[in-house]
Parts: sequence; structure tokens; C-alpha cells
Amino acid sequence: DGGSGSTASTAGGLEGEPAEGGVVQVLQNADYSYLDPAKGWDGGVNNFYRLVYRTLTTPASGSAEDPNEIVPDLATDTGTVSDDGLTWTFTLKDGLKFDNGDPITSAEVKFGVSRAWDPEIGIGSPYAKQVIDAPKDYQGPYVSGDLPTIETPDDTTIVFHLKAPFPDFPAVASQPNFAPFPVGSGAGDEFLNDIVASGPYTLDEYTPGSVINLVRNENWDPATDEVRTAKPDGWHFQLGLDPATIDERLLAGQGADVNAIAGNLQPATLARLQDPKYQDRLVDWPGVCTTYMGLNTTKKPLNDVKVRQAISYAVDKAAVQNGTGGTMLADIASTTIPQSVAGYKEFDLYPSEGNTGDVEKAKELLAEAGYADGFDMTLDMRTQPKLQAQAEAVQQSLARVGIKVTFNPIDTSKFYETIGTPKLQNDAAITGWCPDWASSASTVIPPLFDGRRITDKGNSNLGQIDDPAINSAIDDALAVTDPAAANEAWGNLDEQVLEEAPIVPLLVEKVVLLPGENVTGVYSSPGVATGGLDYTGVGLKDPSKG
Amino acid sequence: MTISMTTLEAETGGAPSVGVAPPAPRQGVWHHLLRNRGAVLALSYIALVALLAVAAPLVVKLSGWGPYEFDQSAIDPNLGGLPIGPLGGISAEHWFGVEPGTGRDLFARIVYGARTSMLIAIAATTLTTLLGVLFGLLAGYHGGKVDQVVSRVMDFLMAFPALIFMIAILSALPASNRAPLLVLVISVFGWPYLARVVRGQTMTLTQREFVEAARASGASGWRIVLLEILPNLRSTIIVMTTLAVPGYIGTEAGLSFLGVGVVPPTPSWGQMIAQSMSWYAVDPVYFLLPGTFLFLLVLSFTVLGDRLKDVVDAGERR
Amino acid sequence: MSTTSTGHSTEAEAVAPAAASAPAASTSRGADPLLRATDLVKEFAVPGTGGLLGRADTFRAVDGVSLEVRARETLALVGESGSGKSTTARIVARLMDATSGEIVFDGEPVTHAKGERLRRFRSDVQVVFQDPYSSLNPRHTVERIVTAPLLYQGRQVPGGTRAFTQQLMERVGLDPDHHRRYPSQFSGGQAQRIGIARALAVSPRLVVCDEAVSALDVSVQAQIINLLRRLQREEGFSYLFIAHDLAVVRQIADRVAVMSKGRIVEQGERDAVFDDPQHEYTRTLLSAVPRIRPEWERARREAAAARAASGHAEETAKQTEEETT
Amino acid sequence: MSALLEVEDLTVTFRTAHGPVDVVDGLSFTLERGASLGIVGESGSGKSMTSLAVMGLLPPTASLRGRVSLDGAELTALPESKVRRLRGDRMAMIFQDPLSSLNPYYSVGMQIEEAYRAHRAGVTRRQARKVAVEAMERVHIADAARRVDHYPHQFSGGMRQRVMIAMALSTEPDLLIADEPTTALDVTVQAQILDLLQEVRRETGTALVLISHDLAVVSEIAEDVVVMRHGLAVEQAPAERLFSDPRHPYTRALLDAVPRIDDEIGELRAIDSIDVVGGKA
Amino acid sequence: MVRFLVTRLAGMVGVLFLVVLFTYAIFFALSPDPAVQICGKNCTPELIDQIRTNLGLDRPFYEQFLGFLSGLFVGTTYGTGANAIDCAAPCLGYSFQTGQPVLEMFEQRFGVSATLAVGAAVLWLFMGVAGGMLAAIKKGTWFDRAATGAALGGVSIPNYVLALVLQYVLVVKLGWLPFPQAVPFGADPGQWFLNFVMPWLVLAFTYASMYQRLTRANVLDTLDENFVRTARAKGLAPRLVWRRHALRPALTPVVTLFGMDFAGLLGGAIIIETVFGLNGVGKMASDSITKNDQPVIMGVTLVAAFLVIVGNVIVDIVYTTIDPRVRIGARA
Ligand SMILES: Nc1ncnc2c1ncn2[C@@H]1O[C@H](COP(=O)(O)OP(=O)(O)OP(=O)(O)O)[C@@H](O)[C@H]1O
Ligand SMILES: Nc1ncnc2c1ncn2[C@@H]1O[C@H](COP(=O)(O)OP(=O)(O)OP(=O)(O)O)[C@@H](O)[C@H]1O
Ligand SMILES: [Mg+2]
Ligand SMILES: [Mg+2]
Ligand code: NI
Repeated sequence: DGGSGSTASTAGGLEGEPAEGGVVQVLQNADYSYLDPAKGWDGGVNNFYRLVYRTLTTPASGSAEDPNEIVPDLATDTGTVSDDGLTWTFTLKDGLKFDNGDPITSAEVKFGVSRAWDPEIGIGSPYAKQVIDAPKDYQGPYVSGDLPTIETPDDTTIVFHLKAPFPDFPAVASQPNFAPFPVGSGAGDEFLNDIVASGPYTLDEYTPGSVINLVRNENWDPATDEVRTAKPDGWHFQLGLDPATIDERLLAGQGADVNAIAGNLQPATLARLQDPKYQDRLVDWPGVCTTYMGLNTTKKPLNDVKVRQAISYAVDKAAVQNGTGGTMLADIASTTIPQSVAGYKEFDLYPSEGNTGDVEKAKELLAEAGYADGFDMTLDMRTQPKLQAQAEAVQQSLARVGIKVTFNPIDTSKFYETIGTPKLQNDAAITGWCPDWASSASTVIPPLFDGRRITDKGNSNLGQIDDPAINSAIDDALAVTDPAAANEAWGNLDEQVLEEAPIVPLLVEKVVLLPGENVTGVYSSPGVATGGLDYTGVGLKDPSKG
Repeated sequence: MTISMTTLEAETGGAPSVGVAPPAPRQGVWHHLLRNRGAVLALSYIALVALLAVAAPLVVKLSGWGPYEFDQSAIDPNLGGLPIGPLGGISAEHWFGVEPGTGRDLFARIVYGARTSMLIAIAATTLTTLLGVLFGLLAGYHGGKVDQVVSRVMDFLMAFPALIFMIAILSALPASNRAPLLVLVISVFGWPYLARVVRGQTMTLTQREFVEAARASGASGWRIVLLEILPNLRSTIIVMTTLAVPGYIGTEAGLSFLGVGVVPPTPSWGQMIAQSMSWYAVDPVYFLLPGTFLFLLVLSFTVLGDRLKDVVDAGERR
Repeated sequence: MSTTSTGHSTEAEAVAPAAASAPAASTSRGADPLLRATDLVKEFAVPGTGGLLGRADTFRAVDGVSLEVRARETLALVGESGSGKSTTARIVARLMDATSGEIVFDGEPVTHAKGERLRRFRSDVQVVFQDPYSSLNPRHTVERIVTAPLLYQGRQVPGGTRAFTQQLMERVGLDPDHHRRYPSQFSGGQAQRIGIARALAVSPRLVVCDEAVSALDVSVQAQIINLLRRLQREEGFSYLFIAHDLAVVRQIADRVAVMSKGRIVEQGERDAVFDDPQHEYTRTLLSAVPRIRPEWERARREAAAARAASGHAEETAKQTEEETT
Repeated sequence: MSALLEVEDLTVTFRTAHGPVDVVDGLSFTLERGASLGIVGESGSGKSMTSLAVMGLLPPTASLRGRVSLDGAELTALPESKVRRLRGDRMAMIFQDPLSSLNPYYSVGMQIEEAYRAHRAGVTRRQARKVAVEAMERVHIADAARRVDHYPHQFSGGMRQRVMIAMALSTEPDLLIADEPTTALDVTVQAQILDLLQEVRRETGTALVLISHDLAVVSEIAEDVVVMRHGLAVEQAPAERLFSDPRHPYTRALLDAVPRIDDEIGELRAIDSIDVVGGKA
Repeated sequence: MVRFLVTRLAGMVGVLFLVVLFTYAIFFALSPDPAVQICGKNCTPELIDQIRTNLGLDRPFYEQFLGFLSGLFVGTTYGTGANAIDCAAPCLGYSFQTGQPVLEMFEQRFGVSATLAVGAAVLWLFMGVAGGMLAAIKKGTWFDRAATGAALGGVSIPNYVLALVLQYVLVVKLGWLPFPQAVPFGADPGQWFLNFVMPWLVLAFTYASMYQRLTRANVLDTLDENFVRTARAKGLAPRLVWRRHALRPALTPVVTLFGMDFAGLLGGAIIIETVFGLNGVGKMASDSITKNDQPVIMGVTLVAAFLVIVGNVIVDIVYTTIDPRVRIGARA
């Protein structure tokens, strides 16, 4: 039974509607990667972008009925597709303005999107480049000028020509690099420390690594925006704080910290939440990112499916869960697609008592494969406490079936480069995968298992599985235009892939937050904040506090 | 890092005077050292830790749990992996309690951690001493160009923000076997501090007439250095070395704390402290144990070095 | 050959006065001297000057010194502090290279001797230093110290280390049982004897004594002077004896060279220099020596003589006799 | 009227790791105003400890028994604060090694002024400076007005010793103790310093205690002489008597051992004892 | 004096050049491909090549190194055309992560590190030097024992442990102080003080212990000097002997050490800043190490080395004013 995750979730909200005014405090360890939406692309910064940038479409607000849905933002609807599926047309709303009062027209949107092709700027979301047709050597507006494959017949209409049909294009149009940019601006380092806001807030102060201050964008018209409520007057981000300190501050809730929100709590903090005074502000949501162990199918003896299945049986997922922080911080996973993402299908191909691993079965399979005495394998790992604990748990559980796991510790900064380069990749690695949108599993299964996507560098198919059957099943699923049918196809495909055991799903890490007692409007957003808190709805109960 | 590199020199007071010294016979030093309560306590603790480190596999057999064994039954999965029971899960089964999240036995990890800490500190001390004495002697004895070159290299190494650089190098280098790498990196930045003192003393010693006497007797340069000068540096080297050990223990712990220490799952005290820091409020035992062990070890070496220095100085004044 | 058969200078007749002043005096004696140094110059760079660019300033510590030491005789070098005595001694003992000048030992030029020649020179010429403690390695036992020259010259220790050391210690008047002691376990005078023993270990022909008695108490000083004299008598050494104390020099030297500011200003037979100093500087030096009033001295000697006559002699003699082996 | 300095049964004892050691043992002597006393003896015989005991500057590990009085005032019974006021004022001391005895961080002028001002309340810097310059002139330091601002390391050994003397004399003390004032100096410089001490005595009437191991030096200056050995005064007499008719065998031996410049070339009479300075080991 | 300065400065330039060369070479050899970093999460081999060419990463080592060097003096331009980024002299390169010039990042964070360093230095000098002096005068008394014991403990306790314990007691349990945040002095001096006081204390404690030990030992040594005996023989009041004659010589080595330590701290107190989440240079260094932001690591290393070297030169110059032997004998 794999569905243990579904029970814990709280719908979110915390009592009370946000009032108008006040400043939300955000306590954060790391700085955002980039202020430029064409450069940044991760759960955290995408969430932040929604406060200052608007895109053609956007994931629904966390408080919406279906938060996984993609809804219109700058556009009046989620686009109209041509019959051949190659042309998508969007119409802009009226009254859209930048923070300086200049109107936002289709030209600005097109300019913003075309920046994605610039080799140095367009390092964010890759989807625009992947699906939109463009001249072969097009290098963005600053180098190559106008992009002919995006047309702007008038100020409010924008037409995209795709390379191939892509039914999920509305989700692509919600990517941060679909934010509008004034034509000609934004070259070089112009938007390093500045932004051109189209959302409800604009940048007041930015000290990299320490402070971001957002104030109201007076030119943002709430009437044009169904997603953002933008109740607070401003946002104050404190960056570079130690995670333990953040937790201490949240627990203490002194001064302005009553208005504070932050990321996940540390495992050590959980034991201190037993006090009832914390219980009513504790937020506990299922996650959308799967933690898994990739098994490199090109290496002996992992090229033997029996061996991979044996490993799938042997791993003590409960120990991995404990190392991650126990049941409060992680749900055990048996599938690749997490439960909160559309397309999830419940199954567990390698079940065991209490998820502690089935040693007998594993030994049996190993014996069948001719490895009754086990073997040695190397696991790429990062030396961060949580990741280290997960790796150590795997090491210990595989030791039970005679598999000796040696660690190859890699510095965090080099980890993805190493495991994403098949030449450097070792036998196994533990990593995670978050979907780029929650409305479909099209950003889960293909990147992880499509054999044709294996590249020399930046590879995400860690199993390096290249199975014609799976490849064609992926093509089929991508072509399905009916969302429900597509979801079913993805779910079945997930099961089909795991029969081959190229990865061992381990966990889905949960979201456990402790917002300040004056904070409300707290909702999960699987689409934009990888299951975390959606900033767009957050506000204060009493703006005069803190 | 707990102890900056400059400490070493400060503690030994730059170049301790080279006495027109009496033999300061070995048993004399011992005899005086063993009369000092602080020194005896320090020595006993060091001996205890050394014993634990050397006999770790045996000790762990006695206590029943290995340093890598998970004990899921000792922790509570619903409370973030907190050890079950009071005082961090201290029980007859787990003498020092268990590690949160994994349930590994803390006693075993401390014992094995002692191995890491001692091994690295002692290896680093040995290497720095070798390098420091060698280059110090070279520069001090030859003076002139050799001295210029060695001194510039030392200036250069001492000008480096050693900690930043160590972290950067350690995190950039492939890390399959961190311990030798740690020793190497620590030593590369550590030897100039000893070398400077040795150089200074060698320079004064070289002025002394017995060096000239040896030369007049036909001794070659390296014989003068090895047979005449080196024996006179003995007490300095012993004192500096003793005072260097706690520095390197601290450095290793600091580097482990910053995540570039030995490779897991091998335990080290610094790493344990780093991991236990976030648990200090809910599982203080977990936090205090490695911290106390580390503190006492550093303290012991410092006290020992201090007392040793007093005894040796007093001997030289006699 | 010198007519002086022993170092006992009371017996030494006045020799040719031609040896009086500076430039090479070798012609005055038929035979070659044991050591002859000609026109030695030593320049030191003044520290702190020069630096990266430009040459350092130099300072002449020894400025054209010529001297010779004959077999079995003692040449004393006197002069105030900093006059270049030690530097000259070092150059002569090949512990330092002269900037220019030439050294001939036993008829052979050794100015730039290397290897085997230098090794032989090292066993022919030994040095005794001023500070007995500083010149003995505090970490070595007497045994180590006195056999070190042999070790360094790669020679066998005749008759074994222990026996050799004990025999040397006896020769310089030390208790042979103390052969395993460290220098600090000896008094200054004893330590100086160890230094002398070390010099004797290789049976040298010339011993350079750089202020060998200056650091010692009067009574101890007397012992060492007597020892040096005895050894010269017995072994036939030559000494280059450096001192600033003219009274000591008077006691031990055959000939005297007076140095001032890097130059030898006066050189000659001892009595000639002391009784009839030619140079102004020598006169200053002589007049500065503190003296006990002659009339007190006379009275004391008379009293002593009287006492000796009246039978106290035994006791006194026991107290004051020069200790010999 | 009592003598200027009276030392009675002075015993100095060191606490050492191996029990107490008497380094001065029952020493007594007196010194009249303007008189001069020489203390001779081999190294370690307790000469310096005697002088330090008089000044009240014994190291903390030493203790003292007996009586020392200066001009009738019993120093050994006075509290430290009172003795301190006499020190540098009524009695002054100069030490053997002038380089290490001067503070390298301050100009010599400042160090002389300081000695003066410590005992003359209300003296301005300017006045003190004038005294310093005068004191330096008195010890024949040429160009004193300029050199007063120089630092010790800029002076030669003899000049440093002069500075020490100038410092001691700036307050015109009744008693000056010179502990081996010339040991570190050249013969020629030594002669000058000895002349200077004589001159000072003549001019100021200061009483002088001169400590030396060199009998000839003492014979040139001292009116009375104490011969010390192993902490004991073996013989005490007026100089003339001591040098012309030494009574104690040790004194005789010592005198016999002195090398003479004028005559008597021959075996020197050395004191027969390997253990003469055996205390050192 | 002039010659001394010239020699000293020439030496400093030499050492700095070595530091630059060494650092550059090490990072050139060790660091992973920066182009991959820039390229981001989804990236193609062609794109990587493109970025490499744009940044000049495909050129040989010496060319890149010379480029870096010339950037220090005349500035450089990264990239070409519209995307070119100008980096004015002295250019230490720019962050691959944020695209900011390293020097600018440094300037933004230097204030915090300097505040930390200056405050801590004042504290530790006071505690260390005063404590050491007192312990030396009162040698053997209970005060000496207590101070010496505390100093021994102080040098033995890792400062991150101390930081945590203090934070737990002063902030969490007692609530006397806020969780440290880098409040600018101008914004609210009171808050500024309250926020920095704990980091100051922690940082100062280790150093104070070291300085206490050093000062005590030096003062005791100086008290044995002959010139102190001379001063006592002059009849100076004990306080004067103390202050004037014992202290000044005893503090000279402290000055040397202080120069190096202080300059080192300006280059970032890496652990304290990390533990307290203060965005100083040290935090920037550790962050850039985690992110493997090579130009930033190199920039921090260089600037920190520069500060230490300059600190040394300043100490040498200060020496000439406190020690007359050095002052006049520039030749010493
Ligand atoms: N290694 C050296 N470098 C620079 N100068 C030196 C060196 N050795 C000696 N001198 C200088 O050379 C001069 C002569 O020195 P030397 O030691 O020969 O004098 P000395 O006559 O032996 O004096 P003393 O009686 O003090 O021993 C002195 O001014 C001294 O400072
Ligand atoms: N701090 C001390 N502890 C123990 N013994 C000491 C101490 N200082 C001096 N002594 C001993 O006291 C004795 C007398 O010393 P003192 O300095 O008075 O001799 P001195 O006659 O002045 O000798 P010198 O001619 O060498 O100066 C010596 O034997 C010495 O070893
Ligand atoms: Mg000399
Ligand atoms: Mg004395
Ligand atoms: Ni003892």
C-alpha cells in the first residue's frame, strides 16, 4: 500500500482572510538565483517571480479549487490551438502596464519570450526553446534580432508557431520566461539588480545575499488579475539565515517575526512542535518532488534487471524516511509520479513489511542473477546532512543482502554536473525530481526515462534506460490531447517503467511550515512552488502587528 | 576554525630563548611534568582517548553496537527521528544514547570519531613538524638567498586566508579519500608557523660558537645542522608540536563542521558536532557529547603543551 | 728555527727586532713560519643597505692584516673590542673567507683549500673559543664533544671512544669519570678545559685561542693559562692567542700584534712592545690596564716570602699550587 | 652620628626546588659617608645579592635576614613604600650590563628625567630635562643637549654605562652601588669609567660600593675591601692592608692568581680546586 | 625609512602576485566547468561551447591568467555585443551565479565583516590585554588562576559551539537579545548594537583567550628584564614601573599578532558569519564555495590575502613608531 501520504495534508489557509496592508517577512537561507525571469527557474524563484512578473498563463492560485490547473494571466484565456496543433494564439487583456506606467502589448511579451534563445540569458526554463520553432542559429533578440516564428499581428494578439504539436503549451506559456519585457531592454547585466515589474509588487531594495524589499506596483490593476490578491503592502525577504536560526525565530515569533513565513522546518524542530501553541499554525502538505535512487543500467551488474529489482526490494525506505526527518517530513514513495501531481497511479511493485525492505526476495533475485554473494557498487552522494543520512540508510540496507555500497562524495555544486554526465556517473545516485507543472506528468516521465533524451552533459535519465517500448509509449502519451486520457496513460507508463526498475522511488518529501501567528492565506501551490507555499495569496490578519 | 594558525606562535611566545642549556634530561622533564596535577590530568585524558581510538573495534565489541549500524527501534519516526527515551536515548543498550534519524550508537561513533580526530591531528602534526623543521633549519642555517626564498614562501602561505582556501580546495578536489587530503592541506598551510620559530632559533644557534667549533673541526653543513643544531631544538619542537596538535584537532573539526571533513559514514567529532547543532534544544546529550570530548581533548593538549613549556623553560633557566 | 725551545718565555732571548711592524715579516727568520697570512682584507655588507636594487654599503672589519705564527711560539693579538681580532682569527682558521689576501700554512697555500687539503688543515689548526658554554653543544656529552672532530673528519677514534675521552680529560686536568656529563654540569673553567680537550683530539699544530680566558674568573683564568702553557711545552703547539687583557698577554705571548680599527698598528717581541711601545694606541692601551699599586705588591711579596720562611709554606702551597696531572 | 650604611649579619636565602640555599651568609660591614668600599670575589660568591639586598630589590624567591640601615634608618624594618622613596634618591645603583638595564623603548633623557622626577615632587619636565642634560654633561657625554633624545641602542657600551651613572647621580644620592660596572667594557673604556667614578666621588661626596671580581680594579678605587667566597666574607680590611698583607689564604690565592702586566712572568698561582665554582653545576 | 617602505611594498607586491597566480592556477585546474554552471539546469553541449567561447574559457591558461591580471589594472569586458558586461578596474571577475562583479559583491558585504571585526577587536583587545596584564601582576592569586583557566577554556572551545550555547541562553531562553541580523548602524544604533553584541562576544572570546595568554606571558617575561629592575632601582612607583616599563615592551608582539588577526577577520569570519547568518565576506565565501562560484572564491581569497598583507605592512610601520630600535635602525 503506497498511499500513506494522502491523510496528512491540511487544506491550508489558516483561519481568517488576509487584511489589506502590512509587510510579510520571509526568512530564507539562500538568495534567489536571478531576478531575471529568463535566467531563474526553480521552485523558490518561480514563486517569487509571481509577485513581480506576470506571464501569459500561470498556475492557479493555491486556494483555487484545482491548484494544479493552468489559468490565464496576461492573456484572456489559455490560448487557442490550430487544428494541426502547431499554432497557438493568445489575446492580451486590456489595461496591462509595467511599473513605470508603459503599456504591455504583444510586442513586449514577444520580446520577453525571445530572450530565452540568448545563450547567456536564456538559461531558465527550456520549454520555449524546446517547443517553439525558431531559426536554427537564432541567439536571442540582442544578437539575432527579431524572432519571426512569434507573430504579433496587433497589440493584443500573439501567435506562436511550434516545432511539433505540444498539447501542454498553455503550461509552457506559464513559465517565467513568458514575462513581458520592454523591447530592447535587458541586455547584459541590466537586470542583475533590477526588475521591470508587471506584477503587483516592484523592487525597492536589493542587497544580494541579504535583503530584498518589495513595495506595491501602483500601475498594477487588480481588475486584470484573477490569481493574485496582493493584500500586503510589501514584502521583506531576509536572506542568508541559518536554517536552525530560522526555525528558532519562527518558534519564538518575536517582533516582526509574527508576520514571518519560511521554508520547510528542520527535523530537529519537529519534536518541539508538540506544544499545542504551535499546532494551530503548523502547516503540513504532501510534496510534489520524488526522491529516488537512479540505477545506472549501463554498468555491470546493474544492467541485469533482476539485480535492479533485488535492490528495489532490499532498500529500507523506512530508514531513508527516518534519515530525512521521519514521517512528518516525508512520505514513502513507490511510484515515480507523486500523488499530488496529475497522472498519479497507485501501485507498489516491490512491497515489503513496514517498507523496511524485503531481504528474502532480494536475495532470491540476486541469486537468480548470479550474485548470491552480493557485489560492490558506488553511490554518488552530496555531503549535506539530510542527503548523507539518506545515502547511509541505503548503504546499510543494501549491506543486508551483501551489496557493499561505497560513497563517492561530491560537492553540492558539482553533483548535478557529475551525475548528469554519463561519462562521470557512477553506479547509483540519490536525487530528486520535481515536475515543471502539476497539471500533467509530461514533465516527469519523459525527462527521466526517454532514452532518446540521454545527452553527454546535463542528462536527467539517470538510469540511462533506452527501451524502445518505453520510448514509443512516451510518444503516445505526449500525443494524447484529452487531459484525463493523458493522465491515465502516464500512470500506466510509470508502472511499466518501474517493472524495469531503472530507479528506486524512495520518498516524497513533505512540506511542513510554521508561519507566524499573524500570517494567513497560506495555500499550497504544486505548480509554481513545487508544492510549497503560494506567495500570491499570503497576507496578514492584522496589518498593524509586528 | 577554533584556533587560528597564529596562535601557535603566540603561545610559544615567538622564539623561546635558546638557553645555554643544561641537558634537561628526559627523565627530568618527565619527573617535573608528572608532579603537575594539570599535566597529569591532561595526559591521562589524552591517554584515554588514544586508547579508545586504538582499541576502537574491541571497545565497540564490548559495547555491542558498531558505529555504522542503524537502530530504527531506538528512534521515533513521528518526531523527526528523535531518540526514544530521556537523555538522548541513553540506556544499557546504548551507553551514550543514539543519533537522531538513524539510531546509530553514539558511544561507538565517539570512539571511532576519536580515531579520525587523533589520526588526522597527529598525522598533520607530524607532517608540519617535518616540513617546518626542515625548512626552518634550511632558512635559518643558510640565511641569504635560501632564507629569502623560504621566507617569501612562508609569507605567501601565511598571507593566504587559509580556512577559505582549505574549504575551496577540499570541496573542489575529488573526495573519495578525504583524510590524507585533509592532512596534506592542513600541513601545507601549517608548517610556516613552526618553520618561523625554528628558523629564528636556528639563526641564533648558528651564531653560537659551538657551531663554529664544529665547522673548525671539519663538519659539513648538513652534519652541523643534524648533529649540532637539531638536538638543541628538541624542546622547542616538542613544545610546539604539543601545542600544534590541539590546533589541528580544532581545524579538522572546523573543516568537518563546514562540510569538507572526512567522508561519511566515517564519524569525526567535528562532523558530529555540526550535525548535532540543530538538535541542541531537543536532544542536548547528542550535542554536548562530541562537543565535550573535543573540548577536553583540545584543552588537554593545550594544558600539556603549556606545562611542558614551563618545565622546559625552567630547565633551560637552571 | 726558533731558538725558543719551550713556551716558557722567561727563557726566551730577545729575537731579531726587525719583526717589529706590519708588512710581511717572514724574511727575518730563516725558516718558513708555520702560518703566514698576508694582506688579509674582510669586508662586510652593512645590513639594511642595498636591498633589492643597488649594492649594499660595505664595512672593512679587517684591513690589510699580515701576520705569521712560528712553530712552538705564541703570537698574541690584542686590541679593543671591534678592532677585528676575531674576524682575523676566523679567516686564519678558515672559518670565514677573506675578501682578499693569502694564507699559507706549513708552506702550502690554503687560502682556497677544499676537500682533502682543507680536511688536513682542519686537523692541523684548531680553535678554542671565548665563551666556554657557548662553544660546547649543550646537548652533547663530553664524550660526544671531544670525539666530534674525529667523527667529522671521518677518522677512527684511537683506542675507543671511552678510553680516548678519558685520556684527553686527564691531559687537561678533568676528572675522567665525568665523561658522560653535559657541559652545563661543569664550571666555566672546567668547560673551557673541555674546549681545549676537543682541540687536542686531532693533535693540531696551531691552536687559535679567541679570548680563551677572557670570560673566566681570575683564579680560573690562571689555571687555564697554565694549562695552555704546559700543553705548549709538552706538545709543541703554536698559539694564535687573542685577548684584550694585556696582563694576560704579557703572561703568555712570545710576540704581540696590536690591532686597531682593522689594522695591525704595532707588532713585535713581547717585551719590546710592552716596555717600549712605539705606537700611540699601544701606549693608551697599556696605560688603561688597572694595576695594584706596586708598593702594596712589593709588601705582599715580602710578607709571603717571610711566611714561607717561617714554615707556613706547606699550607699555602697546598692551597695555591698549580694543579697538574 | 652613625655610619652611612651599616650591614649587620646579612643573610640571603633562596627557596629552590631542592630546599633553601644561603647565598649570602652572615655578612657585616659599614660604610662612612663619602667613603668607598670594594667587594671582590669569584663569580657566584654573592656579591650581587648583597647589593640587591641593600637596595631592597631581591628577587621574590629570596628572603633576607639581618639588618641593613642607611643613615640610621633601618631599611629592613621599613615598609616597601618608604624604602622605595629612598631608592633612587638617597641610594642609587648601576648594573653590570648597561644595554639590558636601559629600557630600549625610551630615550635616555626620559629615563634620567624619570629618575629625577620620581623624587622631586612638582618638578616640570623642562626642569627635569635640564637636570638630565647636566647629568649627562657631568659624565662627559659630548653634545649632551642633543644626545639626550637618543635611544640606548644608539650609544656605545661605555656611553650607556655613563648614562646609567648619570641617571644614578641625577638625584645626588648619598650612596652609589656599582655592580661590576666595567665588566662588559673594553680596558680603555673601563679606565675612563673608573676615573669618572673617582671624579664623581670627589665632587659630590657620594659614598661608593664597587663590586668586581677584578682585584686590580677594586684596588684602584676602594678604600676598604671585602673579599667574599661562597656567600661568606672571608676577609675584610682597608685596601692597603689587604693588598699588602693578605691574611686569609683565599685572599692570598686570589692575589696570586692575578696576571700582572709588569713583571713576574711565570706560573700563575691558580686556586687548586676543580670545584671552585662547583656551585654552578 | 623610505627604503624600508619601498622594500616592504615591493615584497608585498611579489607575495600578492604569487597569491594571484597560485589561486588562479589551482582554481583553473580544479574547478568544474563554469560554462556548465552558467548554462543552468537544462543545457545542451552546443550551448556550453557557445558560453565557453563567449567567456574566453577555451583559451589557454596563460592567456586567461594574463587577461585576469590586466583586468585587475585596466578592467575587462565579458562577453560581446549587447550582452557584454563591463567590469571596471580593479576587476576581480564576476560571479557566475549572480553575474555581479566580485568587487561589488565584496563592497556590499564588507560593512558587515568590518563591523564584526572592529567590534570584536575592541572587545578582545580589552578583555585579552587587560586580563593578561592583571593576571600577570597578580600572578599566583585566584584572579590569575581564574583568568588563566578561562583563557585555557576559551582557546579550547570551538566558537561555533559557543555561538550556539550563547544564542540558546541569551536569545531563546532569556530573550535578552534578538537573533542577530545585520542592522546598519545608521538605521538604528540601538538595534545595531543589540544585534551585533552576541557575534562580537563569540568572536572576541577565542581571540581574547589567546591574547590573554600571550599578554600574560609577555608581561611576566618583561618583568624579568633588567631594565625593569633599573626602573625599580630608581624608586619609581610600582604603577609607573608597570605601565611604562613593563607594558610597552610586552605589548609589541601583541601588536604584530593583532595586525594579522584583524586583517584576517576583515577578510571574513567565515564560521561566525555562517552560524549567525550575517552576510559578511566570510558568508559570501562559504556560499560561493557551496555554489562553486569560482570567481567569487578567487576574489575573496585575493582580497583577504591582500588585507592580510597590507595588515602586515601596517604592523611593520606601526612598529617603527613604537619600537625606537626599528625606527632608527631601519636596517634592523
Ligand atoms: N658577520 C659579520 N657581519 C658584519 N659585521 C661583522 C661581522 N662579524 C664582525 N663584524 C664587524 O667587524 C668588526 C670586527 O669584529 P671582530 O669580532 O673581529 O672584533 P674583535 O676585535 O674580535 O672584537 P671583540 O673584542 O669585541 O671580540 C666589528 O665592528 C664587527 O661589528
Ligand atoms: N633566583 C635565584 N635562585 C636561586 N639561586 C640564585 C638565584 N639568583 C642567584 N642565585 C645564586 O646566588 C648566588 C650568588 O649570586 P650573585 O649574583 O650574588 O653572585 P655574584 O657574586 O654577583 O656573581 P657574578 O660575579 O657572577 O655576578 C649564586 O650562587 C647564584 O647561583
Ligand atoms: Mg672577538
Ligand atoms: Mg653579580
Ligand atoms: Ni627536580
